[in-house]
Amino acid sequence: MNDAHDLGGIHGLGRVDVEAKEPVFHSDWEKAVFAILWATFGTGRYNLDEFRHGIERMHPVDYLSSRYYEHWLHTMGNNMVEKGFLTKDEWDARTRYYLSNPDAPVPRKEDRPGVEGFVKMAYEGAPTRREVSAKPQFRVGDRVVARNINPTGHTRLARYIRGKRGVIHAVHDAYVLPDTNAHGKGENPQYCYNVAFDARELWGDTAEPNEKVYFDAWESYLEKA
Amino acid sequence: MNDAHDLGGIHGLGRVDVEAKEPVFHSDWEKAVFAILWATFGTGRYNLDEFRHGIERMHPVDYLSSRYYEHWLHTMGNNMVEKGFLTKDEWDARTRYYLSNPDAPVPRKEDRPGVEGFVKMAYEGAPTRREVSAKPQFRVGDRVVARNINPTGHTRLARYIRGKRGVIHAVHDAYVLPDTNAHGKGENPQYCYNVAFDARELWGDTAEPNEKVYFDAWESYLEKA
Amino acid sequence: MSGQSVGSSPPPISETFPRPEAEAAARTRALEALLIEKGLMTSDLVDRMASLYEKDIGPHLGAKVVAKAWVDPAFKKRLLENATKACKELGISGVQGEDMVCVENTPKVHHVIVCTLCSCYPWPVLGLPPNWFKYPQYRSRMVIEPRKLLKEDFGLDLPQDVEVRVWDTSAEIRYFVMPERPAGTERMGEAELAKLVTRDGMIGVAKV
Amino acid sequence: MSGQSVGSSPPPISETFPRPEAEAAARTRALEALLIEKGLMTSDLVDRMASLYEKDIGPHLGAKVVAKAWVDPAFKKRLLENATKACKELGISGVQGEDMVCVENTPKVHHVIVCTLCSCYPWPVLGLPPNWFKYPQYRSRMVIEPRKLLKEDFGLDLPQDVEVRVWDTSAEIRYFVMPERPAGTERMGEAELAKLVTRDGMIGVAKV
Repeated sequence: MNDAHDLGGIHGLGRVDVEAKEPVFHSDWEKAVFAILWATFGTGRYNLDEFRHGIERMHPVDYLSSRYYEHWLHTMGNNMVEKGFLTKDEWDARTRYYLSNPDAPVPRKEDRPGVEGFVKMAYEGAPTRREVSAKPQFRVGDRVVARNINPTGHTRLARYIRGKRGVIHAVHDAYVLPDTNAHGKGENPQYCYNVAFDARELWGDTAEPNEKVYFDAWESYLEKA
Repeated sequence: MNDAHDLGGIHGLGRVDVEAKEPVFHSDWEKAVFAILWATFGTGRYNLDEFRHGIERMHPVDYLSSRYYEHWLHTMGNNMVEKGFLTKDEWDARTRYYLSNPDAPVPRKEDRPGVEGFVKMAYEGAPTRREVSAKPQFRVGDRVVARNINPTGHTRLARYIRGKRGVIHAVHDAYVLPDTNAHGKGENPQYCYNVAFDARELWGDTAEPNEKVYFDAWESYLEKA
Repeated sequence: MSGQSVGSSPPPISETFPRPEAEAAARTRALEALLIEKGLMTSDLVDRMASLYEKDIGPHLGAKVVAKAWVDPAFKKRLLENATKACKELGISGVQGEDMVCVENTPKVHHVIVCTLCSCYPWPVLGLPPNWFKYPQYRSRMVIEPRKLLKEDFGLDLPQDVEVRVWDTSAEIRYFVMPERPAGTERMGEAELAKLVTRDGMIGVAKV
Repeated sequence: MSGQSVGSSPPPISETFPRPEAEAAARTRALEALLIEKGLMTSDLVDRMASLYEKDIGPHLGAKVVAKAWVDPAFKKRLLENATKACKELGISGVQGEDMVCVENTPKVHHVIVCTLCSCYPWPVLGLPPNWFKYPQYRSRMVIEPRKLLKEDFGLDLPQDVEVRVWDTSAEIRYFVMPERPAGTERMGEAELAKLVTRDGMIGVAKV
C-alpha cells in the first residue's frame, strides 16, 4: 500500500535524533513486546508479511508519532485478534484494567525448555528462502525497470523505485513473495535480485553526485528494460 | 517537497466523512482565520506560494491530524513572523494568555472603507496570470513526460505525476512559477498546460478501467516524450 | 469577539487523534489581536468576509450558471469555451476563480474535481469548499480509485462504459462540472432549474 | 512484572506529539496477560529473550567478524563472497540474518545501510537496531540525500569523489558494512581491533 511506512525520499521529517547510550530496551514493556514476538510469530500464529502489513495498516499519524515497539504491539495484537486467539474487546478491557491498576501483576507461568527452544531459534534463524525449480529470469548486468504497481495490500516494492531503471547487481535465491503471503494467498516463492539504481535515475537533478541505491526486488517486480 | 500534503494515490486514510448540513464556518475562530487571510495575504505581506509552502512545512502528523483552518493559521502566523511583522514569542505568549483567559476580549478597531476594499477584491480576483513574450513550447496533442524532480522546496508537480507520460489537452496562459515564487526567487511566469494522463499510465494494472486524470503543469515540469 | 463560543469543527481523524479546538481558537485570537494592535487588520473584517461567503458567494451562483447553460445553447457554448467570461456576463467572478473552466457531463463522460495538493476550488461559483473536499481521505483516493470512492462514499455507481475524467486542480485554473440536466425538467424555467443544481453535482460526486 | 517501572522510550516526535507511554505499557501487559492465560506464552520468555539480545547477541559479534577479516585475507574473501557462511565459521548466525551480505568500504567507495520500508537489520552481527535507525528521519533521508544526512547528522563528511552506495534492505537479505581498517593499527591483534569496530561503523554512518 502507498502510505506512511514507505518513507524513501520523503522530506520534512526532521533531523536524526541519536539517543546517547541508548539501551537495547528502554523499559519492561518493550521487553515484553519483544518476547510476545517470539511467542506468537515464532510459533507461526501469523507470518512475517502479515506482521509487516499489520504495521502498515496503522494510520499515518499513529505510525509516525508512535514508539517503535508500539508498531510491533499494534500488529501482534491485531494479528492475534484476526487469527481468533483473542478478541479486541478482551484486549481493550484488559488494557483499561491495567491502566486503572498499574501495579496489578501479570499472571506467571514458566516453561524453561520451551523458552530455550526460542533461544535456539534465535541462533538458527527462520528463513523465508525456498527452493524453486524455475531458473532465474534475469542475470547480473541485465537492464531492468521496476514495475509501476500500486496495490492496496502489502508489497515490498517501494514507491521511489517504481518505474525506475536499474541494472541487476546480484541474483539471490528465491524467497516467499510478500505480496501474496501477507494476504493468505500462498508463499509463491520467487527469485530476488539486487538492483543498482543510479541516484539521478531515482531523483533527477535533485540527486547528489556519485551515488547509487541498491534495492532487493522480487522477480515479478521487474521487467526487462 | 515530498511529503504528506502530496496526497494523490495514498492509501489507508479511510472513508470520506461528509458532515451533514456543514456550515461555511464552524465557529468564530474559523471566521477570524479566514479574515486574517485577507488582512495579510490580501495586502501582499506574503504571496500565494509562500502561503502554500508554509502549510507543506507542517510535520505530517500535524498536517494530517489538524483541522483545515489550523493549516491556514499555521502558515499565516509563521509567514507573518518570517516577514518580521511579529515574533514567534509574541504569538506564543498571547496564545497562552487567551488560553488562560478565554473570555478576554480581542482589541477592536474599525475601518469600514478598508473592509469594503477587500470585498471588492473578493469579486475582482487576484490573478497570478502574467503576460510573457515567449511562445508556448507545447501544443495540444503533443506527447509529454512529466519530469522527475524532487526539490526540498515548493513545487506543484505532484509525485504521482512525475515520470509519467501524457498528452497536452489544453494550453493555458502563463502563470507565476510556484517553485521560485515560494522562495523569494522571482515570479518567473511560464505557460501552464493541461495534461491528460491515462489511469493505467499512472497506476499500472491497479488502475480502474476507462479513466483519465487531467493535471495542470507548468512548462518546466514537462519534456517532449 | 469576547465570550465567543468555540464551536465545533471536526478534524480529519477526530476519534483517534483529538486535537483540542480551544488551542486553535486561542492561537487565532492571539494572532488577530496582535495584527489589530499593529495596525495590520481591523475587527470588522471578520464578520464582513465571513458573511460574504456565507450569504453572497456560494453554490447558488454556480447553480445559476448551470441552469442558464441548460436553457440557453449559445450561453452554454460560451461557458464551455471560456467559463470565466461567461460567468462574468452574470456578474460572477472573483478570487480563486480568476480563470475558470467548466466541464460538461454527458451520458458517456463523467467529470469530477479534486485538489490532491491542497484545497483549490472555484470560489466564485461554489463558495468555500466543505471539509471533506479538503481532507486527506478524498484527496488521496479520488485520483487512484475514483469509481470505488464515488460508489462507496457518495453512492454514485458509474457504469464501466462511462469514462471518468478526474480534474486535479494543481495550478491556477479552477474547474467545475456542468451536470446532466435531469430528465423530466423540459418545462422548468431557469430559476426552477437552478434549485436542482447542487454543490456536489458541480464537484462531480453526485448527479442532479 | 508487577510494580514495574514504565521506563522512558522517546517516540520519534516527542515534543509536539506526546504519546503517553503508560498506555503502551498497559496494552502490552494486557496482551501478555491474555496470552499467558490462554497458554500461548510463558512469563520467563520475557527476561530470557531480552537478556539474549542485551548480552549475547549484539554489535560485538559483528566487530569480531570485521576484525578477523582485517587480519585474515582468506577469511575476508570468504566473508565478501558469502557472509552467512563466513559468520557461521565463528558461530554467528540466526534470525534476521539467515542470508547476510557484507560490503566493504574502500578509500573510493562508502557503503551505508537503511531500511526505508520498516526496520530490517542484521541481528546476528549487530543485535537489535537503535531507535534512530527505525525512525522516520533516517529512513526517509538516507536514500535521497545520504551525503547531506551523513554530514549534518552524523558528522561524516565524504569527499565528492567517494562513491556512496546505499543499501535499502527491502527483502530478506541483510547487509552490513566492513569499515576501512584505521591507519596505525598494523600491530594490533584481532581482539584489540575488534574493540575499534563500532555499530555505527558497520551501519555505515561512521568511520572507525
